[in-house]
Amino acid sequence: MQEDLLKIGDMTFENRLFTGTGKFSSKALIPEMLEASGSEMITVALRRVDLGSKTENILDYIPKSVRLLPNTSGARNEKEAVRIARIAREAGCGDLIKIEVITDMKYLLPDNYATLLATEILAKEGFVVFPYVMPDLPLARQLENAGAAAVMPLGAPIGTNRGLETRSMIEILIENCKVPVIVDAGIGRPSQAAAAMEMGADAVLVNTAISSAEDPAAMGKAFSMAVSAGRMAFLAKMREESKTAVASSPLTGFLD
Amino acid sequence: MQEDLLKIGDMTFENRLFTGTGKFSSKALIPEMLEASGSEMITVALRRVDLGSKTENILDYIPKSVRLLPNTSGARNEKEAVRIARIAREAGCGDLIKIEVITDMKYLLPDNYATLLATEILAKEGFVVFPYVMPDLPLARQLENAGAAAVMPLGAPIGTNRGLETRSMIEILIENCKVPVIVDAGIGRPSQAAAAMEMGADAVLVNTAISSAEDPAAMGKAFSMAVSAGRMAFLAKMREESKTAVASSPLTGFLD
Amino acid sequence: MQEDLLKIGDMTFENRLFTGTGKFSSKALIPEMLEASGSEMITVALRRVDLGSKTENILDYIPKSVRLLPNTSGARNEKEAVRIARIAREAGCGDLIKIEVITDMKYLLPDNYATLLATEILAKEGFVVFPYVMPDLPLARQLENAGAAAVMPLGAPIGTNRGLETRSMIEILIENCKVPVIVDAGIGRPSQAAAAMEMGADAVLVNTAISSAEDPAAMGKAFSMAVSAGRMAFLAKMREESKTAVASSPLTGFLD
Amino acid sequence: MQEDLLKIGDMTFENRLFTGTGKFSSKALIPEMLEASGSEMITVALRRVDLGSKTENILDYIPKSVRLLPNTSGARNEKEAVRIARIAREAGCGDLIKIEVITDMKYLLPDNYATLLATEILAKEGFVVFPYVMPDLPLARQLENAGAAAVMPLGAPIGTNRGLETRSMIEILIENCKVPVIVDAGIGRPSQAAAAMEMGADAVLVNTAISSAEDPAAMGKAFSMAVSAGRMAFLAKMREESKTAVASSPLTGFLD
Amino acid sequence: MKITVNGNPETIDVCSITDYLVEKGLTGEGVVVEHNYKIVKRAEWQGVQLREGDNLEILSFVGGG
Amino acid sequence: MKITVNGNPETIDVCSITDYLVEKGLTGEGVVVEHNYKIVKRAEWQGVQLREGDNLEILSFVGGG
Amino acid sequence: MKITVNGNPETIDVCSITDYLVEKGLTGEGVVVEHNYKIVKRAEWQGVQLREGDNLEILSFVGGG
Amino acid sequence: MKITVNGNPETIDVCSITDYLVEKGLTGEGVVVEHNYKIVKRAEWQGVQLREGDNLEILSFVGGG
Repeated sequence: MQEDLLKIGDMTFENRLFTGTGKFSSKALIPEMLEASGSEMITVALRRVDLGSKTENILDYIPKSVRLLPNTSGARNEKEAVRIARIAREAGCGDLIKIEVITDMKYLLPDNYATLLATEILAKEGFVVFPYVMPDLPLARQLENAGAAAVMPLGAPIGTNRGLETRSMIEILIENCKVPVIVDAGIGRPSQAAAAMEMGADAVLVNTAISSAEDPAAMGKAFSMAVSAGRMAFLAKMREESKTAVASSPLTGFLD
Repeated sequence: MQEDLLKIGDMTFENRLFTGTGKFSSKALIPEMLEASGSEMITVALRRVDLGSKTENILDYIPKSVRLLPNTSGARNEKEAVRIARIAREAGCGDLIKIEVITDMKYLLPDNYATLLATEILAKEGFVVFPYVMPDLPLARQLENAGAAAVMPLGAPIGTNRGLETRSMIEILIENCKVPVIVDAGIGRPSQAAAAMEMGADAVLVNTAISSAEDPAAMGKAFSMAVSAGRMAFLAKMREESKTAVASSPLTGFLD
Repeated sequence: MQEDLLKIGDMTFENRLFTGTGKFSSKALIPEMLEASGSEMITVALRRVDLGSKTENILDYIPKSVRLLPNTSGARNEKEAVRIARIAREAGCGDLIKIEVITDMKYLLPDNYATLLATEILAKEGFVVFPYVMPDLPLARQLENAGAAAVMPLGAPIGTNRGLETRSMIEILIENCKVPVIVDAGIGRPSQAAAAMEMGADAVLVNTAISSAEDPAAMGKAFSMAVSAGRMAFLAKMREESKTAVASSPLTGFLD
Repeated sequence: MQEDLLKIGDMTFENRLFTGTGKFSSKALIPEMLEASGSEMITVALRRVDLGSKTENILDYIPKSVRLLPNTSGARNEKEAVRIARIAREAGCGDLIKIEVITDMKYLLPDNYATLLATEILAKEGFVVFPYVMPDLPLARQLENAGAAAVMPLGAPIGTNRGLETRSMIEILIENCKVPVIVDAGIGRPSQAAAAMEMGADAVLVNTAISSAEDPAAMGKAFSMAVSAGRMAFLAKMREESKTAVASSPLTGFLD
Repeated sequence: MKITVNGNPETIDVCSITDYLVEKGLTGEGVVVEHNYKIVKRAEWQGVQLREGDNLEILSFVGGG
Repeated sequence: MKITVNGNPETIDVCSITDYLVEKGLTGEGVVVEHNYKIVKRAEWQGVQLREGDNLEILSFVGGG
Repeated sequence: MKITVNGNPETIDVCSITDYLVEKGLTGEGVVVEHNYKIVKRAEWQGVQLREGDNLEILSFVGGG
Repeated sequence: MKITVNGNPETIDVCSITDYLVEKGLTGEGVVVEHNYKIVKRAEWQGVQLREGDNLEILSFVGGG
């Protein structure tokens, strides 16, 4: 099979599993997980330094070969998202930004419209914008027009491990979007990640399910293999479901 | 992670994907698929030689390192199944036998009771018996008492690619069976195979979905990776689903 | 719409919801539930009289107009089932018997083969036999040949309220059985009962979900309406699902 | 059970099934359907009169007792929606308006943001606004603040009969919205309508599944009963699902 | 004399099944009797005298699904 | 004189909106009229005389979901 | 002489099972023979002479799931 | 003199941003500084002297999804 690379903006990725740095019991588990999974891009958040305690720098745990995708978590509107994005860029980790504007604190659902407004501003400023949104085709088209580099629809609320609850709306995005569709949030099991790839998703972002597993490195590898498996099956063209059975052995009686 | 071997009877397997030889467009694709998937056991059927045409011997396409699992396809009752099993053993390919007794020609559903009767007879004769059955806990227990080496419940009718339609009944088997549970039939996508392994299945048998894919070798590899991924996730202990969201980034506002 | 009667043996039913007498917090709720639901047949069990305490007779709570369907609960094999059936008939409540042979005490799953054996014996003795079984087409055909008046496949384990977990196997029964198919056990919500009827089931038996509701009479009525709704929809021929949208308003622009 | 009325704005409804006038093979079927279903509100669209042909007036087929809910179908942005709403009101059928702004012509998905803008304008003008939207909690809250009288999330794309594909997002709306949640679009079977009501939806709007059935009156009645059944079950408090079985008959052996 | 009823020993005076059931107030609809492991039809209750060592099973309907 | 009705040119004699609608048989319930892009209330139809080049939109309800 | 092979009549000269299989080119791995409804082990093929009216079943493995 | 750092009042001696960060051990990669609500590029830290009443925001990356 010839090479199958994912292109986003001017970047290319061999591994279609993106990961996150949230909720690891120890930062030391992050490089192990990255090593085991082969993930080429990982998210980070930005916060005030705690001047009281000597906190280690998370960047020390992420190999230079792995791209950083800072998010705008904590933003409650487009203005805050834009401000965080600019600060993140100033931190010298490149132009990538995952826009995350959350107003609902129980289900942590993104505000699609504020996300669109932030995308318009930041794309104009040269950011490579990854908007995290509710799966919504009309909005996704507006995001494309606003210059988003990809669309990141949620499969289920963050951290719920409930998988592709929004499956049918994501299928519509995959069918109609010109930019890559990356399923983000809610994916709790490798089988769900594989299913997303079989549907034709371009990539999957998994944080909680990996970082909060008993063995994050093993789980990271499991997700990575599942994502490759799903992608491979998508490319190898699976057969449709059939209502009635189709024999795999000769249908004749033994001695007929 | 230390070694994770599947034991069935006195055999051990590293690869938990079993495959089948049915429905390949060309026999030459079989060794490629076995190479790509790493599958360690493959099913074959038994039929009268066609004296008219010079048909190639399927065994020539299966490396010696791969175990043969002859099935009793074509059997319509326990007597025929027993007869086929004895002939298969005589063919010199060992004591393994997959019992398949089918009376329903539309959905190709197995006759559980005839399968139980054949299992009793053949286990006594020293066969390593793999009964293919409808998922049914009371029957599975009788199969265990009859000496079955494993239980092979169907996920959906043969060749339908509909996946784990019998999921809840298979979960009950996995929870209660002492012998390995191998999900057989109906699995059409790697994500479904991964889901079966995440549930705790010991192995998965896939034939149609691989042999009838446009690229059987690639699909075989995809299933193999998905099976490993599902197994790995099962061992790495996934978290439960949660009703509400759980933040992966700090929940505080950006500058709080 | 002309009359739509369910025929079982030589009985006819207008109401396709069958109910059970188990687990009511007070027997006095039974007649209310029967009144509200209009159910025309209800199950009862048989046990030793407790000579110590003065227990009321459950039959006093069931109007004569409602048919009694005694079950063989407590039977662990075909012999006990046959014995219970004979005693039940002697009680003077007719020839109906629901065969229930359970060996698995955790999921209370029926033993299909013992149920078949009991069906053969009792049908010969003139009983109108309702076998409660795992959904299994080959077995269902043997039950028909043995003289069963109907087949009662479970939707999910008794009392779980999980609904049609065995949906695909039940659809196969409905498509292929000559006798009525009555979905029994596991149905927890009216929507699930309606779905069973939309699939073409002939009737539904609901006990736990009604008797353990806060308001059994209201819940009985809810199930009865849902069953009628599902049946009516089945008869009124629903349209298939469609992959893409189909406008319900004119597709032209407002002033085109 | 005491009366259970649905209040929307200053209106009250006994029947929680709303219907539509689209796609009937003959207008004469509309009054029959309304009679059979008891639906108290029905949607209509607005278009240019065809001066060529003498088309009958759809209002002649809708009893005065049934409320008219004009929609803004054909609107491609908020301006057109507002214009259509004003014209509809001028037609003398009251202040109700279902806002429908569709830009995607394949899946007919609503543009949430344009719908919000139209809602703000029309609510200020005294309309009773029913916005048809993608299920999206942050947006629904903005709609409430803008003065929407209800929220109408889609269950699946219009006319697909695929049911509650957006189930989990709708559950979140039901849990968090102050105004009534009316599930609109995609519902193809009574069981799906019942399921929506069991979840706690306040009402359901069904057009295609009823108007395109072979017998619209019967199907209308089926949906109406299913909606009542689901609502009744919601009020009668159903029990949760349980992982293991719970006996409905005494668990003791027959003679223990 | 001693007999066994529903698995428990009991001491009673000589009597018929009917007498015994009447005393226990168990003559209602749906009561079934096995006498020494044989079902006794209701019509025959009166005619059957209980004897030393007899075994009686008295059953009736209860709630069940 | 020439006017435009629902996007199409038409030639009519001078008359009021009411006259025009009556002639077309469009006086029923639910008919709405925009005259030169402004809604004209039913009560005012009689008073509005159509002139050369006027634009009329005549709308009514149809089936929709 | 006449024998039946896989259900079809055939006329052959007297010979052993081995001779017959060699002629048909069926000596490969996985071939099984039933002679008059009894399995004949490969080792014994040489010793079995076919006779008038005999029944042979010659089987081998094919693709199956 | 008094300044505000990350929302909290602090008393320090006159110094540059660099001096302040060095003292706090915050010169590592990924640290960003807003001085009086304007981002100050790393290259310019040295040149900015802190004054009475200044507001500093010092931020860095943390784990997030």
